[in-house]
Amino acid sequence: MISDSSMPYSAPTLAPGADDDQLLHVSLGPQHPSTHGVFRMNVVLDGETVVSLKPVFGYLHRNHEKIAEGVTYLSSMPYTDRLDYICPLSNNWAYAHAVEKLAGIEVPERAEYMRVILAELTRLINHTAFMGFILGDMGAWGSALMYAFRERELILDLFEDLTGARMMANFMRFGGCRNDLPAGWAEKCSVLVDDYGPFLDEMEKFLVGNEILLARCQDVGQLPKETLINGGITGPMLRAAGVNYDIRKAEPYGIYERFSFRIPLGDKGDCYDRIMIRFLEMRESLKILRQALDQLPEGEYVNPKAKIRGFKPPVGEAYARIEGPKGELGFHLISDGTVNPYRYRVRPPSFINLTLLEDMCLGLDLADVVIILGSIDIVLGEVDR
Amino acid sequence: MSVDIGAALQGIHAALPAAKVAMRTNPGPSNQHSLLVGNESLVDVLRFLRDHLDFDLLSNVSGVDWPDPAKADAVAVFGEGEETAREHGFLEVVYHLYSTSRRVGPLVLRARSADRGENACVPSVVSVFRSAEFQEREIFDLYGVIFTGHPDLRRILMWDEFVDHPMRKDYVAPDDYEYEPTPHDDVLVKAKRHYPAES
Amino acid sequence: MAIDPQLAADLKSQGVHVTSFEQLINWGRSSSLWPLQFGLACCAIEMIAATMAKYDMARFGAEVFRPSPRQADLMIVAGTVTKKMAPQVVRLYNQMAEPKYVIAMGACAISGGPFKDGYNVLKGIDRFIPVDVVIPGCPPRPEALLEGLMTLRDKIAKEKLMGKHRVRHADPNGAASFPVPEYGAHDLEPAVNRDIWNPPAITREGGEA
Amino acid sequence: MKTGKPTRWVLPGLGLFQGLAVTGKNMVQSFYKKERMTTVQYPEERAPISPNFRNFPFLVYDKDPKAGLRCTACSICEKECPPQCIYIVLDRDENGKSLKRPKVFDIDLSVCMNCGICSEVCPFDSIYMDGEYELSTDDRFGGLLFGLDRLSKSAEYHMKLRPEQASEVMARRKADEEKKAAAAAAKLAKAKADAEAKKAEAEAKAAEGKGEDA
Repeated sequence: MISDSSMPYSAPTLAPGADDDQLLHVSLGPQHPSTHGVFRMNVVLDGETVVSLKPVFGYLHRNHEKIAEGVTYLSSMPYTDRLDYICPLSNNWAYAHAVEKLAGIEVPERAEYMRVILAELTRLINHTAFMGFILGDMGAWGSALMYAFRERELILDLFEDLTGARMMANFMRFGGCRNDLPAGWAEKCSVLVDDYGPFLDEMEKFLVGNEILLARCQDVGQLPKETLINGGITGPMLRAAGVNYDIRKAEPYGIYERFSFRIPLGDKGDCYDRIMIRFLEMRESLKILRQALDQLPEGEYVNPKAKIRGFKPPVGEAYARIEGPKGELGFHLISDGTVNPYRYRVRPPSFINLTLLEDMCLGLDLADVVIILGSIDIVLGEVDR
Repeated sequence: MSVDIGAALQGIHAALPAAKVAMRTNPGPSNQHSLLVGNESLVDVLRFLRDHLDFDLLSNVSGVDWPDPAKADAVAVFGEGEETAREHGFLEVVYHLYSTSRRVGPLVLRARSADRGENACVPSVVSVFRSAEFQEREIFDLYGVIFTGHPDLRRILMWDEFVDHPMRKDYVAPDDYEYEPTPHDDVLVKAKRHYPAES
Repeated sequence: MAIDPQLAADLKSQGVHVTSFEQLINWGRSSSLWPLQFGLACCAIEMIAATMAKYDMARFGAEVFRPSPRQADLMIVAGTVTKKMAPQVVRLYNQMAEPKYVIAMGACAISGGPFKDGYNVLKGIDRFIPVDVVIPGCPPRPEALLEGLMTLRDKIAKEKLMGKHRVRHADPNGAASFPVPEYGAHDLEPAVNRDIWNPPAITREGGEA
Repeated sequence: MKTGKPTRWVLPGLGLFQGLAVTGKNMVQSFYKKERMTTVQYPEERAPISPNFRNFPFLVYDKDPKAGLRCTACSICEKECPPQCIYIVLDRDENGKSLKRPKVFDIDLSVCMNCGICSEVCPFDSIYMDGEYELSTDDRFGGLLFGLDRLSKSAEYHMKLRPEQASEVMARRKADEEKKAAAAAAKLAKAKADAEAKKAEAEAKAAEGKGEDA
């Protein structure tokens, strides 16, 4: 079912002479409870077994790139919030990082710390919500998601206090952040970080030994490492298969080289590993948060030389990426020296992680498709942009 | 870590003497220079980079529309000993490669189509990198670059009946302007077009 | 015939409840609105948050999100409706059983919102299906969704089921389904449903007419 | 680090039991423990919302809703607004001279994306983000196009909404005004006074000017 020769590509076709009448064509989505939004798959089934699976995109294609090419650099910032709408602050950072690279803007130390704190809190939100959603995909719609969203609300309260919005933060600026931490924010965050460990313990107890989870996730959706790298898969998906590649370590951006943390790696790369990797990543995120909160320096929260209005980066191009919660989130910007970007491209991890969806699902049952899709952790705002 | 693009270029020249590869410098402060690769040798160059220089992760594929070739040359400035600038506009595909084992990147490659019309062709690299599959389909959909050799070149984001390539700079959106109480700039232009008699 | 409200209040204080069939039916309808489980974009996350422990939409009788349109009374259009998605949204609406209500949640569903200049974004779902309540915000807070739900409940409570001004679903000639747009070469065909989309003209000096 | 455990199969039923124990703990504790009892009985009770919460913009006026409007119709917010939901017309007198106040100031709430960029770029401390969110309506056209009448809110409202920000702004404005008044007074005195007084005033004014720069 899965060829171990990773490189050559062959479009999966039905075996010649296969009796087409015996096959069932199912269109899964775009309105379907388990497709995480308006994703659609055209699945061909032989009994229960998947023989072909073609994803259909574009039901949430909101023309983000085209709109961004018509507005100023700053005006694109609130739009990046709406890419991966579960973790807006990572998107903010990725975009600010790309523009800073494009224009050569320095970021003050305090702003870097604030960014790390916010990005790691975002990772917590994303992975916690993922736990709820993957259980929902297995039919346990309710309790897991309730616990996940209960903790998510606590982090969102912090975000609201700092950025003014629960989700759509629009917080990062080129050369720093929009405003400083309000009084007492760091202490509140510190309390949350302390309380999050016990919550993770509880969540792990709740999920890890669960027979349904074990039965449905183990040995589902593995692919060889080389295939995954060749398919552009990044993030927890790749690390679950045992590839030690995390941009925070491989190409440290911001100030990540100052923190001590480890990169959790899986061994098999099945859906179970992907869930466990996210648990371990949350624990590492808590470590980073603890260190960042302890070391948080005083100082400027934004580069005073950075301009808000009339910002024009020099002619050139830049590609910058960060380790988003879902994988490598990159921005490719081309400037022609005017106030609008000439080309604005998002490298969406959710979209590219779907490249190998068909390979993972072939030969498995339809019910496994839902788990595999859930374990990829897509957000449609980012898939279709 | 940033990539040593000179060494990569030398390696390509040594291994593939026939390949047309030229260095283009980036005038901006990002220090990301690129290699302009001829279409006929693009797949070979990428395969060489993957197999011999360990650039195993094709992270990003961007399409760019350049109706004005002078602008393209301003962003990717000529290296030494390259032929003259183009006369017509063209479509460009930019590849960003990384190495997961050596942890370097990005290595930026560019490929350009002959024009923006019928010959807007660039060879597909799906046979070397699977990750290009959906991204090339997206560029075909939004820019109209025809990737020769792509196994499944269909529209991906827009519906199949759609005929335009909306990310091109000269794309005109359909006139679905109506009730926009706060018009200015482009919307105002659209408003005037929509209500010609009244304005 | 409606009961004199003063009389009804007096009777109620005596422990006698009087009502009309209309009020009874509307009360029943407004108290168990089952939404269609259907999220489009960012607002869907806030919609999920509204059903979760902190905001608990179940207190309004609306926690039973139905995956099938046949079992749902309320469609919460939560997120950007793209032109590619619009035919599916209209089809889902047509498949819902009467009486059915639509809440447009968030800027995108109301008018296209921040994405209104996009080539693939429908500038408001009310171009194809009638919308009962709009909730502005990008995204609206979960409280705002609950408030929108209460607005809808008030609206349902005032519905006339008989007579000249009866609501659409009580009128045998009222439309129960609306034409599904087709994918065209440049845009949806038709781009709007003229029967339900009639925006007022705005007078602007220097702007449009 | 490997995720591999010695075995991935546990005693049948144990995982189920553990999960149920967590659920049961949550259920029991939800009767007496504050952090497990998260439901907010909206609308009777409301969760505290941060004073920094932003939803839609409003315009601040001092004292008089018409004359006291801080907005000068400079159109900076109109240009910077990402989804372009602001529409401003400058008010002019009959000679066509600018009155530095808006005649029309409309915000289309059905488009606004709550980004707060308008309040960020405003140089006149005029536009701020409101915390009001209960705005659902069944009138999509009239109910969501906010004009001056619904956008203008008093400085006291701003003070109540965001005490920290508003008091900072008020202090700054007061200082500016005092400086302006001082400068105007100095100018007046300067015009009136004779040569010696002029000299003295000039020194005082230089000092003022210095203060203004700082």
